[in-house]
Amino acid sequence: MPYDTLIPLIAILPLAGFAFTALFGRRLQARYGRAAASAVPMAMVGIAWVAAMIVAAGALGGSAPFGEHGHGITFWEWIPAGQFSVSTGFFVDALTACLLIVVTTIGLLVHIYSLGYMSHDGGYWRFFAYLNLFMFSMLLLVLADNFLVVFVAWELVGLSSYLLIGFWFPRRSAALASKKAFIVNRVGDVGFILGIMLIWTSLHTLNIQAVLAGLGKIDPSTISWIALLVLCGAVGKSAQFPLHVWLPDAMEGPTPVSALIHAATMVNAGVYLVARTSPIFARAPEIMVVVAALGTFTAILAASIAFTQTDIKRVLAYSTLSQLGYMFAALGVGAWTAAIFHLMAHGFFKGLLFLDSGSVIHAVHDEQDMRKMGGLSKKIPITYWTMLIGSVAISGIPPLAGFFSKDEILGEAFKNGFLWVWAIGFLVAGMTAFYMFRLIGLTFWGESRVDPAVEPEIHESGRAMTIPLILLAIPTIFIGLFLGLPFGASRLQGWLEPVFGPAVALAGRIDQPFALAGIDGGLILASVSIAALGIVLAWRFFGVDLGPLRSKARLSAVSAIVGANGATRFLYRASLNKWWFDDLYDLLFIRIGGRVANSLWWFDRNVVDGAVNGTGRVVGSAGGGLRRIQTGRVQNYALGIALGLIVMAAAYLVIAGSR
Amino acid sequence: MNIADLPLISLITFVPLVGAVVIAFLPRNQPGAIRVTALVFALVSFGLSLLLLVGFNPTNPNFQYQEVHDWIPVFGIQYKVGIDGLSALLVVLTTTLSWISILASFRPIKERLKEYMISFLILEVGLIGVFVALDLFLFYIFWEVVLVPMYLVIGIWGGSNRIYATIKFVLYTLVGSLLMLVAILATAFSFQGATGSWVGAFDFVTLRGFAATSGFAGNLQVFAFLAFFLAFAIKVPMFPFHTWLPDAHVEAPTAGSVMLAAILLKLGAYGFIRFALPIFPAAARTFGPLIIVLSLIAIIYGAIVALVQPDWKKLIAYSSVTHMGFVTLGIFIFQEQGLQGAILQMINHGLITGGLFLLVGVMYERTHDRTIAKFGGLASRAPVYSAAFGFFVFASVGLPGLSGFVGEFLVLLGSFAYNPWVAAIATSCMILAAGYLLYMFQRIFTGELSDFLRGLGNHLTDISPIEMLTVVPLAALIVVFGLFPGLLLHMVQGTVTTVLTELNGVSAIRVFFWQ
Amino acid sequence: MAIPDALPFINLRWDDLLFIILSVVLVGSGLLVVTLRDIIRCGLAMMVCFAALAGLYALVGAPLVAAAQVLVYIGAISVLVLFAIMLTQTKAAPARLVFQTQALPAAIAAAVLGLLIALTVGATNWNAVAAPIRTGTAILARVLFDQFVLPFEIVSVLLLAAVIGGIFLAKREEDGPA
Amino acid sequence: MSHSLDAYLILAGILFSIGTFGFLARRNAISMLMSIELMLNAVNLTIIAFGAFIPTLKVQGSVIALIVLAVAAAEATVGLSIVIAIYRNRKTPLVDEYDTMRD
Amino acid sequence: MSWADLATIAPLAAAILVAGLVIVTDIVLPGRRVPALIVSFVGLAVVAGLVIAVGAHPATAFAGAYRVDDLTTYLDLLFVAVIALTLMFAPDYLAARDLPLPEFAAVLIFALSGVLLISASGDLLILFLGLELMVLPGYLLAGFAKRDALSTEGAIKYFLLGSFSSAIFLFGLAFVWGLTGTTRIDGVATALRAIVAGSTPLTPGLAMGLAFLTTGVAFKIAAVPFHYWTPDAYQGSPTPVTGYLSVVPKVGAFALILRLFVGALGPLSADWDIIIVLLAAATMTLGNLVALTQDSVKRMLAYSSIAHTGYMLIGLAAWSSPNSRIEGLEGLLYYGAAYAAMNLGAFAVIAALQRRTGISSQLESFAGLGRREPFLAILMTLFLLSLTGIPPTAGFFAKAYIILAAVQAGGPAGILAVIAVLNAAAAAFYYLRVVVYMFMREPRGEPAPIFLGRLMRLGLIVAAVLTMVLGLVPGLLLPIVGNAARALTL
Repeated sequence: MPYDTLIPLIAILPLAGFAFTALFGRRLQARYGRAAASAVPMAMVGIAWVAAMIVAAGALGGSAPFGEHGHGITFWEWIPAGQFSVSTGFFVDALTACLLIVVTTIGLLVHIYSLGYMSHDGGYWRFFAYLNLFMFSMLLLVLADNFLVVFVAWELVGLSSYLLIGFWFPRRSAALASKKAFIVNRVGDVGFILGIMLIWTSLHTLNIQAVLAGLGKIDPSTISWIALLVLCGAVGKSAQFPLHVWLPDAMEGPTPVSALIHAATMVNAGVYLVARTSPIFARAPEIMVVVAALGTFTAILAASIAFTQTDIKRVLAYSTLSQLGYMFAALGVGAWTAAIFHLMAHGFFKGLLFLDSGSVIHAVHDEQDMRKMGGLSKKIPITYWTMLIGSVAISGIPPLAGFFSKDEILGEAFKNGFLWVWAIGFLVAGMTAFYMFRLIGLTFWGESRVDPAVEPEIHESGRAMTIPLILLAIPTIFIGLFLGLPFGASRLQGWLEPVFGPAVALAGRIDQPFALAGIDGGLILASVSIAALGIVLAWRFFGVDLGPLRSKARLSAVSAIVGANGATRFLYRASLNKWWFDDLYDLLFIRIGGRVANSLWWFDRNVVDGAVNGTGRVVGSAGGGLRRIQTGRVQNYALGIALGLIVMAAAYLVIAGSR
Repeated sequence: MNIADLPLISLITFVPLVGAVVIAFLPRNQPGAIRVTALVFALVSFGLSLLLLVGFNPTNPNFQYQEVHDWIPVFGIQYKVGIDGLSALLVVLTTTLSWISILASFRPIKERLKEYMISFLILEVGLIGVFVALDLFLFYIFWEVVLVPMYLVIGIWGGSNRIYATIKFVLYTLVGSLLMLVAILATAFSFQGATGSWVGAFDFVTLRGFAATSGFAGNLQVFAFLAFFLAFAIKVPMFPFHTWLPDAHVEAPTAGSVMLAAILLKLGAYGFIRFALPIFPAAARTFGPLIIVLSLIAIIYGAIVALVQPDWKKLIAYSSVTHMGFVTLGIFIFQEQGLQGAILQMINHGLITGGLFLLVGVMYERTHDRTIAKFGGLASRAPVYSAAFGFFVFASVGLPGLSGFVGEFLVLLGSFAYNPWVAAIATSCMILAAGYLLYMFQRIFTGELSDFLRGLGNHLTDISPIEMLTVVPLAALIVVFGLFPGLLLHMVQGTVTTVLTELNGVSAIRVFFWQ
Repeated sequence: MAIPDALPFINLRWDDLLFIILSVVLVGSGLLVVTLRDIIRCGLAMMVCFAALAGLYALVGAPLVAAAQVLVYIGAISVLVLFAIMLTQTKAAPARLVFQTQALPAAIAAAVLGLLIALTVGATNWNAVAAPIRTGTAILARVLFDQFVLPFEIVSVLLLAAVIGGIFLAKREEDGPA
Repeated sequence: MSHSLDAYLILAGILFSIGTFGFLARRNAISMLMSIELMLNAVNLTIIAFGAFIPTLKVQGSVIALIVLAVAAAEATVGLSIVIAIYRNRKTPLVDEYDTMRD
Repeated sequence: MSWADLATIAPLAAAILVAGLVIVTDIVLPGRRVPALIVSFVGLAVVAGLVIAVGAHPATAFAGAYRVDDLTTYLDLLFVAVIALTLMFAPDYLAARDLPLPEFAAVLIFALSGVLLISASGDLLILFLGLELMVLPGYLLAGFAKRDALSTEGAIKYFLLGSFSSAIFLFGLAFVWGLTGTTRIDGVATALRAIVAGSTPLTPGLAMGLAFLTTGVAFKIAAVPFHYWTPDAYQGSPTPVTGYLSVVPKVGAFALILRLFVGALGPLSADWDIIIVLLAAATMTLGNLVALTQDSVKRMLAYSSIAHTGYMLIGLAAWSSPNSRIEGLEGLLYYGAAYAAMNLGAFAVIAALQRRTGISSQLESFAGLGRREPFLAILMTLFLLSLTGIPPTAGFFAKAYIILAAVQAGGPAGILAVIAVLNAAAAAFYYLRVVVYMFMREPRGEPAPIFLGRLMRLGLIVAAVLTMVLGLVPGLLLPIVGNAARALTL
């Protein structure tokens, strides 16, 4: 099948799956059971995966028609508005291919996982419809060749996220979270769409490749503005500070959703967008610094919050924020390849971690509070082991995926002179290791704190769920090795060189040869050490139950440290309350905003409408006053006439006199 | 017989009138016959209007399907109708929503059905007439004709506070439109004074030509434009002339709200594009910035006020204020994309808000309440209904891929070219729109089923097939126009080019210290 | 018999004297008409007033009008009015307030009006001759039935209409409540 | 004085304002009617005076005065019949008590 | 008097003859209604025919005292039509109250001869006599329901104030006559033109005369502040009479204004136009404002008719500007016709409602009329919409025409245009309130059914058709109105 047919299919198949399931899913499920309802969406995603793999192979291999710089297809002229014209089209190059791999693979696995995870939910068919919609949107996002089409996908992704977070809409918190996610995302989208407008007014095209090629024609300050506005969109979707607040709440959605959307794919959209527009950012170095700063700040902020969360999914959510922060930091320091590397690696291991957490939650009957877990390692071994692999990977222990990608980011930051980025990233690496093993410790090790009623029913999830776990564990272990080696000129580097080459050249990044015995070796050693330190500390406090390694949790020590003095107590509270960002936004936008809205409404009723009604009333009462001169007495009338006559005579005399 | 030989426009316009007359002679005790007759005539008009599209030639910049008959020759007043792309679209929108509204009224309207259907068909006559009239006098007549049936529809079949609402609606509209009448007459006279002849003094094409060549005197332009502006701004409605709208919407019966939102509000915007800009270009330039500011206020203000509305319909009414703010913004930046976006937004708002009101009506039929606070958890009891409503909500939010987005984007794009800050302010409404609409959706559809709804028991059914039939065409059009806005844009390109050409090269008039 | 043109001592011409007397009577009786308490006396004062007017008409050279004034006003209208008074008087009526509460403003308004008329009259050049011109009855008749024949006929129609309507309104209903 | 048009006109004006006063101030319907007659007579006096002192109006004045006289008679007829009619209804000739209709 | 003179005054003579014949019929066949009606209608048809026949050849009679031109013809036909309509509306109402029809018809036709005289007068004296012949029957008609306290109260108010104003008017006429030296209208105009042409200021006497004349006519057309009689007289009168009163004396007085102010005092228009503008503004505003507060539909329409006087005055104000001489008069004349149709119609509906005695004209009695009596309700709605000025009705076109004239005139009259439309918007409130009651309120209790006589029904349909036709195809009347206006201005 020619690529020109295959590429559209990748996106269209899930769309067809969505349309079919949305229209007929309910009846199919009611009449022929769940399997019937999920058959079509599963098949669609499966075929799309195959197609995506073929396309990705082609694109990464540089075969015709992709070549080095990718291949585009145009469909139809979407908006023909005089001079303004936007065509829909797809564009596939190595970067797209990387994203296609992550999205379709994890997507497929999550679909499979959901067969088991959602098997008892009445809205089964609906879930699959939404998932298909999401797949379509996300694939459209990575495939689109045009900023406006990207924006379309951008919003559709938001819509699917909204639908999936609010999947259990009778639960108020789910409904609120879905709304919050959509609105916060929209804040970023406003910036993005303004950026798109600025691009068009400066370049009169919205085709991404054409824009990137034409950047030289516009002045630097405009480019900076474009970069800043595009960044806004990316910040929203990738949940960077200050728009990070929606992601943790998004955990209200079913866990497969969290894995797919809020860990592996959608949140990567921002990273993808910034990477895709790397030449723009390369021409706006001050915005690059902003990107790096946002990234590092988000990384440490989220990591600090993850320390104290007790909800298993929330820990992972903050971890996601933190890892996304890494990616942004990488984008900011000009390590675009590293960012994409981390994106892919993180996609797999975070997807795995979330699916694991789902399995845990399933096992303990929808309990998400880690304080009510513990000692699960024996009861759900597959989940336990795969999750352990994921935790090791995210902690940056070689040779798992996280090690390679994270280390490349830190290394590039260090070498490009962003020492502060490196320093904070280095610190966050340790924190990551710590909170991940805190999670492992609280969940799987030590004594069981599970509700005794549930305790006997804990069992490993079915095959539909465990197989994806195992399948995801494989790339988690090996993808770093596969993509990241050899050091310095890795396979991924080779693939993405044509994409990021121009930006790297523009940004003037130093391309030092890799030196395992030199600086790079030192950095690797340092980051591995701090990760290990984090793990050890976590073991120390939260216990360990790993084969021969055993020690008890010392939770009292944790409380002692927390309560040691005012500073620590404050830090603890700050972490627990997420640095009060939700409270601040609540105050600003809900309470003060609500007050403003209410007073505007008051204004509308009483001043604007009051003026209208007031005019009516004045006219009416004028009439009421005037009718009183009609006294009913002839003599009064006659007097009125006589006075009128006198006035009239006087008037005429004046007029006559003035001639 | 050739289609082109038929007086197609007159047929489309007056077929509903024939229907009204037929219904007047039907016996009162046969509601079925009355309903079907009304629907049939509306559908005939609809079908004919589709023929209009078939034969329309978008590349011809002139008005097509023209029909000209002398009417009051002393003043050169003619019965002159014709369409360009803009009016063609609005005519079809009108005929579409008319039959949908009539269909949607089948069940809710039980009292005085005959009068209702007659009013509705006459309303359709007036609305179509406004969009096809090419003579200012004729235009004004249709403009006012619209008022009466709407007055009755709100006043007779409306809610509890209907009389206040309908009188406010009529009076408010009348103030503006009567001043417009003065302006129309002044313009015609000014033309007569300049050319020495009444021939063409009310003819839009002639006046447009005159405005383009000699141009009307500055003070006439200023006065006449302000009068037109007031009439149109009230109809649109622009801040601060919008307060009749929430009242009228809340009190009107479902179909009344639909027509009000979908078509009546378009009259104002249509008037701006068709008459105010081409005939008074200099004055339009003079007051353009002021109107842009008002539009921005409307966009933001309407959205913020919509956030806290306790009534379902009122919320949508305020959303209309912001959406129509986009339309006026798009018009008055005098820029190609902006104008195209404004026109698109007019059509889209008709489809989307029309659909929303239809759906609100569906639920009102079952609950007889529109207080948002009483709802909750509807999605679990009426899933199909909720899905349909959700679709329209997201269309209204401006979700790309649905029609609302393209229009809004083009307006924003145009305003960005005009002034990035204007665009920035207007764009921020994207957030607010998501805010008030999703807040509403959350309160009504999600959460536990509310006590009020639970109390309704079996009365709370999901949407019925006939009700679905009323919104499906709208939904389909929303998707189609979202994906292929070119269908609309090609139609109106000629109009847009003409209007903008006339505006170019004209500079603003100095009025006191302004400009 | 030679009566001097002017009165001795005060150098007043006879016709002027007559004018003054008649004017005084006119104004005086006029004032009585509008001020007397008893309405019957008002009616009588009105007759005096009309008589004085007739005198003035004669003085200014319109004897036919003077005659008509006597016939129509004193002979017809005044009598009519007196009949009406008789018909509509209740015993209590004269005792009640004659004037409206607005009598003072009325007086002021009337005075201002009179003043205005007087001032304008004085300030206007009427192109008048120095002495009144007598109008002969013969020429009057000719003019009336030639030049003014249409008004004359119409007046008769007017009177006819008034009489028909008046009879209808004033006649007592046979079956009505009187 | 008797040879001066102004004197007659002023006299007419005075009579007119006396009539006006009566009309404005009296309560009795017939008094008001009489006041109107005074006013009409004032007009007639004016007309006669013009006829006497302005040569072009010579004969007309008397004729017009005669016609006005007749009109006054017609008016009086109608007026008195109305007064009688309302008196039957209201039993009072005082006009200021006829104020059922007001505002 | 010659045969030619007689031929020229034939319509007038015929009208008087018809009035007499009606009386004779009544004497011959006492107590019968139908013969009187037949005589009246046939007679009116004859009058109309004569008007048309005579009007075909504009002529003067009685040495210019009586002139027939296109204006005369137009107005005469209008008045004949109005009288005919009134005669269609009245019988049911009168019968229900046991009031005699022949006298009513006779008096009505006498009044017709009065307005015929006004519209054809070429002489101030004729004008005055026409006026008196028009209003005297009016007083009688107002009090026609002589056992009804309200009717007689209205009548005496109308009569007293009317006579007062007639005296004032006559005083003014005398002054003008004295200063111009002629009673012929064209003579007056010539004399005034000479006065205006001279550099001497307007003599105070003339100004005074003008003031008296303006006051007099302002009273007759019920312009503010000389309108006081209107609400009381209209409310008190038997309803068909109210319809008549609101149209014939008003339009007749406008005819008088056209003959007097335009024909005779035209040269002084620079002096009186500002007064007219002020009167117009005050009239429409007060009329509408007070009408807003009325609960009785009849009284409300009385105030509304005051407002309509204001609108018509705009036409006069526009005439005084050289830009819009013809248009101003055309507008005024067109308005007269439109106003006649819609106002007569509206009062006729009230009369129909009051067919049975004891039914008030309070808004409440209109409640639910749309359901009870759709025919009446729909017609009433039509008339009210026309009064509001909503297209495509006669009232709309008339208003538009007046406004066009005002806009053309510019200056103060232009401002009047704006005041007028604002007023029209406010007026919509009270007109539409009746519609609200008819269609949106339910009646209290069980109102008695209404029986419509055939004549009444026919009359209503005629009024409605006229209201529609004058709005839809104003072109029918425009040339006629145009000729009428030109007859005056040339």
